[in-house]
Amino acid sequence: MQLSGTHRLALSRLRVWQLLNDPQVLARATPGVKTLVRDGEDRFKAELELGLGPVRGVFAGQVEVRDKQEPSDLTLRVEGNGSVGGIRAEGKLRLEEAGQETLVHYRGTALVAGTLASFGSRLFSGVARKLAAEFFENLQREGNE
Amino acid sequence: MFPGEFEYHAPETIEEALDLLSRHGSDAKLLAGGHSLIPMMKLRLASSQHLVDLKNLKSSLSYIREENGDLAIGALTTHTEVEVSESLQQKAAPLAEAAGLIGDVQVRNMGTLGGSLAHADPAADQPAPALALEAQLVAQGPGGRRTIPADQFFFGFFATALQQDELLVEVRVAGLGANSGGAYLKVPHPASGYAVCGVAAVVETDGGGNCVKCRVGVTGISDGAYRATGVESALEGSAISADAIAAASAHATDGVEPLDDYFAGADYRRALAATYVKRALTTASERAGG
Amino acid sequence: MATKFFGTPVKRREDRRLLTGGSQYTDDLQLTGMVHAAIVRSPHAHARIRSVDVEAARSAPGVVAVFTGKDMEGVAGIPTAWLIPDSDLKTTDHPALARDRVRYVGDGVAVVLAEDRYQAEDAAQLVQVDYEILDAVADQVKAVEEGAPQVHDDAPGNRCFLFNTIQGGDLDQAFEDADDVLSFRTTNHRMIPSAIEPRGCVAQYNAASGELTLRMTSQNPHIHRLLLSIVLGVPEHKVRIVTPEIGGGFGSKIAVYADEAVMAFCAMQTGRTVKWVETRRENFQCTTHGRDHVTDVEAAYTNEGKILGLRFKTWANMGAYVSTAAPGVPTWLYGLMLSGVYDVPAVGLEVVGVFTHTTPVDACRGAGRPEATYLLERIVDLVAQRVGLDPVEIRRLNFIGKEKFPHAVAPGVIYDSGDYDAALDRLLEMVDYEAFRSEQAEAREQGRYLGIGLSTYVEICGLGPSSIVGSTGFQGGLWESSVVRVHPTGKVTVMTGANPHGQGEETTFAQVVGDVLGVDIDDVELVHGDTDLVPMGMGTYGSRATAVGGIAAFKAAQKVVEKASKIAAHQLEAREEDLEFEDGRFQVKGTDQGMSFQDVALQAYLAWNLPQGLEPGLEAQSFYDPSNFVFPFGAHACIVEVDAETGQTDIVRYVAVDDCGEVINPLIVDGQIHGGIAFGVAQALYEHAQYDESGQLLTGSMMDYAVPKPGQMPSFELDRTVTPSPVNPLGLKGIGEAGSIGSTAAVANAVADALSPFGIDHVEMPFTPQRVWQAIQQA
Amino acid sequence: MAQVSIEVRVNGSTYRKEVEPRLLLVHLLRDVLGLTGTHVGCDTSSCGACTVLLGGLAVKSCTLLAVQADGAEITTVEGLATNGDLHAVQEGFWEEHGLQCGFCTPGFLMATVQLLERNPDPGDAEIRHALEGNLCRCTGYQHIVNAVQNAAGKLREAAS
Repeated sequence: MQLSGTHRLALSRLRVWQLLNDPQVLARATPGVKTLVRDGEDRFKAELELGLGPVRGVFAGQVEVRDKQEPSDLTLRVEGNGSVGGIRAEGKLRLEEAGQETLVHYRGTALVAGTLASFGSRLFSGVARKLAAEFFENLQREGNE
Repeated sequence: MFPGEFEYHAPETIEEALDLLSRHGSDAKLLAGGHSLIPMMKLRLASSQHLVDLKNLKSSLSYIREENGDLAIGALTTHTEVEVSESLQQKAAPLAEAAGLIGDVQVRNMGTLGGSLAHADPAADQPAPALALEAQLVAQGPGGRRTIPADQFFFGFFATALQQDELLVEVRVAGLGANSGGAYLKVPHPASGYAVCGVAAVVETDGGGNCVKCRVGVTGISDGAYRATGVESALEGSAISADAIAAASAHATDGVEPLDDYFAGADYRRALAATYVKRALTTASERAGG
Repeated sequence: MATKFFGTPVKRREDRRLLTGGSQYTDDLQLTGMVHAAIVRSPHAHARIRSVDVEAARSAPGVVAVFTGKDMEGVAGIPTAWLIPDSDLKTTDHPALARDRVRYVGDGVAVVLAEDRYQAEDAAQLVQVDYEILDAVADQVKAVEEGAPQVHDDAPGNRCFLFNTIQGGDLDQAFEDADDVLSFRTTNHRMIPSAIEPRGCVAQYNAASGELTLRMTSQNPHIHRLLLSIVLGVPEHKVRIVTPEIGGGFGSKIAVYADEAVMAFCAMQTGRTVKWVETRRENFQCTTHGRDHVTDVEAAYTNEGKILGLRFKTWANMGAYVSTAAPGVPTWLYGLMLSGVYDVPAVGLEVVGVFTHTTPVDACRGAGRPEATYLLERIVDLVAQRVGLDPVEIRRLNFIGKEKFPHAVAPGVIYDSGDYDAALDRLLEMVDYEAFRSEQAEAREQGRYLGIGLSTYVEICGLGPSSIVGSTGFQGGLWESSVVRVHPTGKVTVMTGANPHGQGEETTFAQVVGDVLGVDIDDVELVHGDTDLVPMGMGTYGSRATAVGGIAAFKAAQKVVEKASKIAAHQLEAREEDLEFEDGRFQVKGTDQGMSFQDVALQAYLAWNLPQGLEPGLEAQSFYDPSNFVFPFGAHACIVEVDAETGQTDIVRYVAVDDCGEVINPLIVDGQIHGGIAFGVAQALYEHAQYDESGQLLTGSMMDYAVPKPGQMPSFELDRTVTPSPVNPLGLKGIGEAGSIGSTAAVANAVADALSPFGIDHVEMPFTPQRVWQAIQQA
Repeated sequence: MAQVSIEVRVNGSTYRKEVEPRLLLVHLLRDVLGLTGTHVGCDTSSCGACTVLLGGLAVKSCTLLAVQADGAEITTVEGLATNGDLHAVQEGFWEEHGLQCGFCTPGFLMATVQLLERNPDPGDAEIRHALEGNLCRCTGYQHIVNAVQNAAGKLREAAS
């Protein structure tokens, strides 16, 4: 599934960049992350718990930040497996200055495997969008603090 | 398929049910008709440690009453009961019509109005008429009851204004009066029967062919049911005509980002929403009698 | 032969048990000491298995055993039984449980046995498989591109086979002589057979006797016995396959699956009786799919609308492994029908069978023939439009005339009999074609889009003959057998190797045998589906059970009458040629002397007074190998209305005239046609097995994959013509698949006709509202 | 997990059982009570093969927990015929060839019983709508519609 969108954050581009490169922030901002442990240069082991209505899944996986071009571009790769299925997502983020604010453009693909894939397809695009929105809302809040 | 393990509770009273919710927090799930939850449990997509079965509350939460022209519907009233209710057919047609288009006979025999609204599946039918009829949703929690207007109830994707320790107990709608008409029309997914697009429309006229009030609830299009306020304001105050309705319907997805899946992409959903808003408004206007 | 039952709509004899809950399907079996299996399946389309950790599962409550691919290393791979010659077919190894790599979502990795299924599922969730996810490819055209992910190391370029045996007539000349050539690429999308009864198996092993019994969902128990004996290394005579009641097959219960081998292995390892019934999700992921072709078409035609030559290149998606009959479907069963009802002098076909990371594809109601019909019927309509002919006219112009039968067609078979004009005439009369065209014109003026689609089809069925199917590489004969056993009281047991699962053979075979023996059909019992009871037979598929198995029963019954006649003559002290046998009585001509069939049966067993040298008893066996295939045909018309605003297509009328030769039971024939039409209509409008780019089946449940509901199907208007087959003594053809072969194309042509005011002449299937809407938007 | 004690009345017989709360009603009927006429065809309450009457209402027994049926009156396909005489709905399906493989049939019969109780004289479209919760892969539904009409006629005749 292709994902793309743009979020406006009331933060400077440098601030957004810093937030995105702070593992603590990433851990708090990414929906469902319970633990995030460094596992190499820009690589983390993560435990996620995601709930959507009655669906609840626990995933163990990795988060990786790649292709960094400070302060504007990076690629975020998330891979997780759990009893309800697996998720592999890769997204390119581009930060664009817009006055005092920053536009974050994202574009990528998300692949879902297992039960989630065969039963949840009508919900994917909505789920992904909701999770992205939550992530950026959380990022904004982190930046405000 | 085969659900995982859980602890089962069948409280005898609303208070007991609320107490279980308070005690177990997010580990508890409410079971009304079960037709959204049990399939998920069988697939092991949903797993809760505590299942709170509301079947014993049926006697107190299953009713359709008329009170001063208003209609009060118990949350555990089944879709079948809503579908065949003469008072709902006459005074809240979109709700009865939507009930008759949910799933199939067997699902309607078990599924409940309250369960459907509280579950807030983005493709569920009943949120649309609830929005169009400006339903008031009555929730009961540890501190008593509160009333939530439908347009402040749905927050997208399976999310509602209900708190973890609250139970939806009643749905209230003002009955449609003279010069008012309503309708619910839907495009079901050919396999699941869920709404790819569902539109509930209510139109009130001045008796002279002008629209004085219009409410449109849309489901299936976005990550949650919504009121198409752009459509409403475009039609309100104007003379009802095919052209006016068509022009208003063009606002069906204003400010909405449609869902996008292989069966119906975002562009197609936009087109469907506009067409079905038009058709629902047309039927509602005809029923309003000019 | 008096025909008291033949041709009459008698009520089905199997129905009482089915209507009262008295039937036993595989899942209904409860055997003492039974344990329940759950299979751990790959959630990934392509991955390397780094490790499988079963420790937690093994110690979970109720668990009896857990096995992985490593444990099954001694078990042979799952075989393929249609080894098409001259194609470089790569069958590749197909282990019952994956060992190092998984190749499609649903590939089995481990199996858990527990005291109940809930516990088995609990424990299956505890099996930890460490996968290294690899890139996957689901689309057959992408799979043959350079650099595509490889499914098997020993099938370079993902090529399973290249088949170009079907070349008839002078194609180059045809294209040279043509005034014009029509070329297009089209897809016949993947379907999921979706029998409502899931597949299942109960395996029992008696270590003391070495006997393995599998009670399972099978369309062909003897084939399962033979192939599973090879896989498991258990001698064939020690393997017993029993098919309880079967809840539909549609091709999906023909194949030998890994799952049954796994269950047999588990029973042999543990000594416990093992039951496994797939969930619907497993059915979608692991039971074979059907269709899935991409085809480039070139049609050479004259300005008058005569089709001179057809060239096809097809990429057939085989899935991750080559299923039992799979190679024969997109080659022979498809290719032999590529001139259809038309007299086309030259036909050429090239098929590339392609491995992908998807569920294996095999026979699915119609198997190859719906794909061929879809192409031909689109071709004639498109050519008609180009040369300015009506769809009716172009068909008549190109039909094989009824005077030409038997008729050898370019792809290389000889059609037995046919009268295509007669079927079309009757169809047009029922439809009132002219009236529809004026109604359509009026509707268009009001902005309503009606369309009519014609589909005239012929199919090859009644498989064998064995010698011909042998030359196609099928690893077996396609004859059928029957034993007709008359008991001392004159009651009759008919044993057949055909294996009905909804087709009503318990009734139709009884009608045939009842007429031959002159006994009531309630005195005839059909026994099938137990390799210990019935003689070797090939099973029920390919619309062959009645035209082959029914004839075997007929011939065995005739042999019984021959012997009974000898006994009767002896007892009546008459010469055999002075006897006449009518309505169950042997009568000495011109006298009132006679005896009933029942009396003869009793005498045969009492054996007090038999002719010299005649053995006691009254039973006979026949092995019937037909001399040719049979070729049912028909003409279908579908009228649709398309809602241009939403793209929704509704069927307004569906009219069909089918010809399956002589009809044993019209009620059952109509039922088969209805079901077939529904299957084909569903492909056109609703059903589409869709994969995403990573090989995940997006339509993996009945919430996503639209098996049609009652309200999504129209009422059908049927009639038939009767053109008996000269191939067999009863003039029978087949009817099980006919509807599915004719109907998809009829809907496709109807949608194209409805959309013609938009300048649209072709839309790709399935005609989901979004697709039609998009076509209109882009027009 | 703790077992729950339930009592159900099925086809006129009363059963008391200790069951796991997660046990589906269809498995109670099939595996515990041995009433295997009710079938399981899907995971998603789509196919309706498991339809039974619960307190007179057609429901999908694969989407109910056995504990939800505690105290209820249940009718399965085994309970349709009386003293060996088929129910009019069974007769209708038989006469009109409303079944082929028979797997979906019990579900259709139970849904039809409900349909004809609610609407003794349905039109074809009403029949198709009322049976939307049941899938049949064999018949194409035409003979099922005829069967329901046949049964409706029989029941009307018996009632008059």
